Amino acid sequence: MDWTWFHRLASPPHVYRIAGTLTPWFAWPAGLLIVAALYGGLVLAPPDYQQGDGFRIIYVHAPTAWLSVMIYTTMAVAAAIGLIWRMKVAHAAAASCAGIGAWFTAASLVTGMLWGKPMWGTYWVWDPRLTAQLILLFLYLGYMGLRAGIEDTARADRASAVLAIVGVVNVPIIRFSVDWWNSIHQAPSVMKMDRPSMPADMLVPLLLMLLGFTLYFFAVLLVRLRAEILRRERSASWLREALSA
Amino acid sequence: MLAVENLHVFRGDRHVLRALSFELAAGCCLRVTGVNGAGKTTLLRALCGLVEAEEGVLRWRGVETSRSAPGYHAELAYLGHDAPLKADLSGRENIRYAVGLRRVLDREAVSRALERVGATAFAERPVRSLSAGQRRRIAFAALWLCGATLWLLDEPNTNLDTQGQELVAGLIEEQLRAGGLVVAAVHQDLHLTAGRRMDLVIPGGR
Amino acid sequence: MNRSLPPSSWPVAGRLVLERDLRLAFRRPGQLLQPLAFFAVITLLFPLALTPELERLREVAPGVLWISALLSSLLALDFLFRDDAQDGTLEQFALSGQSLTLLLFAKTVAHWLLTGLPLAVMAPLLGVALGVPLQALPGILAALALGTATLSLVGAIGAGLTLGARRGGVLLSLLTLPLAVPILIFGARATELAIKGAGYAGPMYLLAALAVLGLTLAPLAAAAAVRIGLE
Amino acid sequence: MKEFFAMGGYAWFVWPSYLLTFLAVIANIVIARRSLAAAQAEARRRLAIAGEEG
Repeated sequence: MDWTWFHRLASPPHVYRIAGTLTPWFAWPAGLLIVAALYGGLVLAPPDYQQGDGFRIIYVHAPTAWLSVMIYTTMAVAAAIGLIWRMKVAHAAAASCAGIGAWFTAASLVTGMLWGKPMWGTYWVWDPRLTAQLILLFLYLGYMGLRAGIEDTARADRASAVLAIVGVVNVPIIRFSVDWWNSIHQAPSVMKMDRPSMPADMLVPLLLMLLGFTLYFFAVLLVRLRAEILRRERSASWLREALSA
Repeated sequence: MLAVENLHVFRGDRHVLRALSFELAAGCCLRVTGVNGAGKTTLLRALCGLVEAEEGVLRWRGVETSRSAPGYHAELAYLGHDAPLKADLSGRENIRYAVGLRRVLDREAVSRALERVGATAFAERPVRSLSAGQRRRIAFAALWLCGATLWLLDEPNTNLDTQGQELVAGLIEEQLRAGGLVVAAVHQDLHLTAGRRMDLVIPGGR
Repeated sequence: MNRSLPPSSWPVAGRLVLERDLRLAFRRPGQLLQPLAFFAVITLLFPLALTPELERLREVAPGVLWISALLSSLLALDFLFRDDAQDGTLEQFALSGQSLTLLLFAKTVAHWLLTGLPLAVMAPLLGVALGVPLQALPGILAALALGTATLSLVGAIGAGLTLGARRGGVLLSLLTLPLAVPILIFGARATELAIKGAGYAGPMYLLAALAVLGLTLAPLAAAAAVRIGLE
Repeated sequence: MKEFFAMGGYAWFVWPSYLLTFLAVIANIVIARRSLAAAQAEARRRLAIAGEEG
């Protein structure tokens, strides 16, 4: 097994260059997919027999909800790699994820509330999924709070990595306990819409949007990753070369 | 016995230790000198794994070991600027709990250690009521008792009167005679009369 | 020279750390009462804020007891490692050659015996002030004892992580409370059922499951956190 | 065209959702680019300092 690709992946200058070249390859497809999904979702897809055009919020709510969990998992995996193999690039990736994840968790909460209002008459509904998203937002804020609280970057990387790993273990447990809590109190549920039962012309735009947002996330991640790599890089010679390129 | 190669340590953005290497044989004392902030304390903490190093290999007994390997830790003792003692416990209790983690102790052994450093008189009072010099003696009693092969001492003579400094010199000589190693970050001389010595100067703090 | 003394085994080391922390705590009994006083004050605020009618208080009693207990336990968690870090003894633990996970686990057990358990014992008495029937007392005690144990284990990770951070106290709560949500949900439900006189085995099993998870994983994370915090 | 924007009466919920979501999308692009620019500027400053001492 030839591990050189793995070690090359570890070298910051190499990753800095690759991230630069890859960004447009993620950004443009993401843009196209999102525009196509917007058109499909807002124009082509028929209104829902129950929720009418209100259901179209799913085309922004589902992707943001998906991103919030996917980004946290990505952050935890990057953190674990950083801790186990002592790879600064992995810590840089984890640091880049947090901000994006928090933004989209907030977005998914807001879109969830805006969806809940017409359906249940109140903005905040203790729906299990929304509640779990709210707790996930606190996990992000805790992660960012810990990072901000420690000056030394190397130490902040390692401490927040431990927190991210502990957090990702707890995400399913929190989700289970909130669902359990919901089942014993029969709280109203906004998100009755389970995907399989959606007809194709409703479902396709949703899948396009999910893929579009995922690619978009990686495009933004790569840009922030380059910034975090620069902040952690110490060898002057490499910096001069990277900045001149 | 203890070899360090190409050690690089950063504190925040400061490149504190640059490509530091040395070899220390059994029975030898390494005196580490340098201006304040040069990185003497950082070196000691890096040697015992309390501080992460960017790069660098450590060989203990000729074998490359991780700086935080339990086996290696069991053979070393680190004494920092201030004596690591609980203020609400007495000197005896502090020793019993600290060294008890490493060695099976009985009351007799602890008394011997206190006797060795001349701390028997104030051993039963809570450490809170002791002077800095007295606390240092209690810390040295624990150090002497745990019988570590490698001593990492950060300015061992702080807060000690001349009599205390003679005690420290005696303890270090005893450790060297027994084939142990000592790495001491020092400002003034250690007044050692016996045992081989080596010097390491860390370039000035930037 | 003292290399002749036999090396200490891990059970002995764990017992010593536990004994040391208990002895230290009883040297300052005042500090032991703080979390209990805090617990009492918070719990007794609710009737003033809500209603003197025991009937309605019984309705919110589980939530009040559990949230107050969690906050009181968190209050004491902040000092779990901070004192030892400041006087340098925590470093000596990390350098002792014994497994840091074990030593910190012993400290966490000491913390639970000194704060979690007393809170659990005191909760039923405060419960009576919230109109909780007597026959619910054992249920409340059991649930809280188990819940505070898990919280101490999870909280130890936060205590370690915030060791080197500015404003550690506030940060500790922000880090630990989201992770304590499952404990709160199952615990409050067990207490609610106990108050209603119904069987509360279900949530208790779930609480026990959390405790087992906490027992196995949390000490490892706490040791890693402390090692990073000590730098 | 008008009934398209009416969104079957849910206009006040659908359009704000889309607006806020794409606010987040745009915001993250801006933040990322600005973060990279700042890191590059700071790296140049560090280089300048290192240059003098090197």
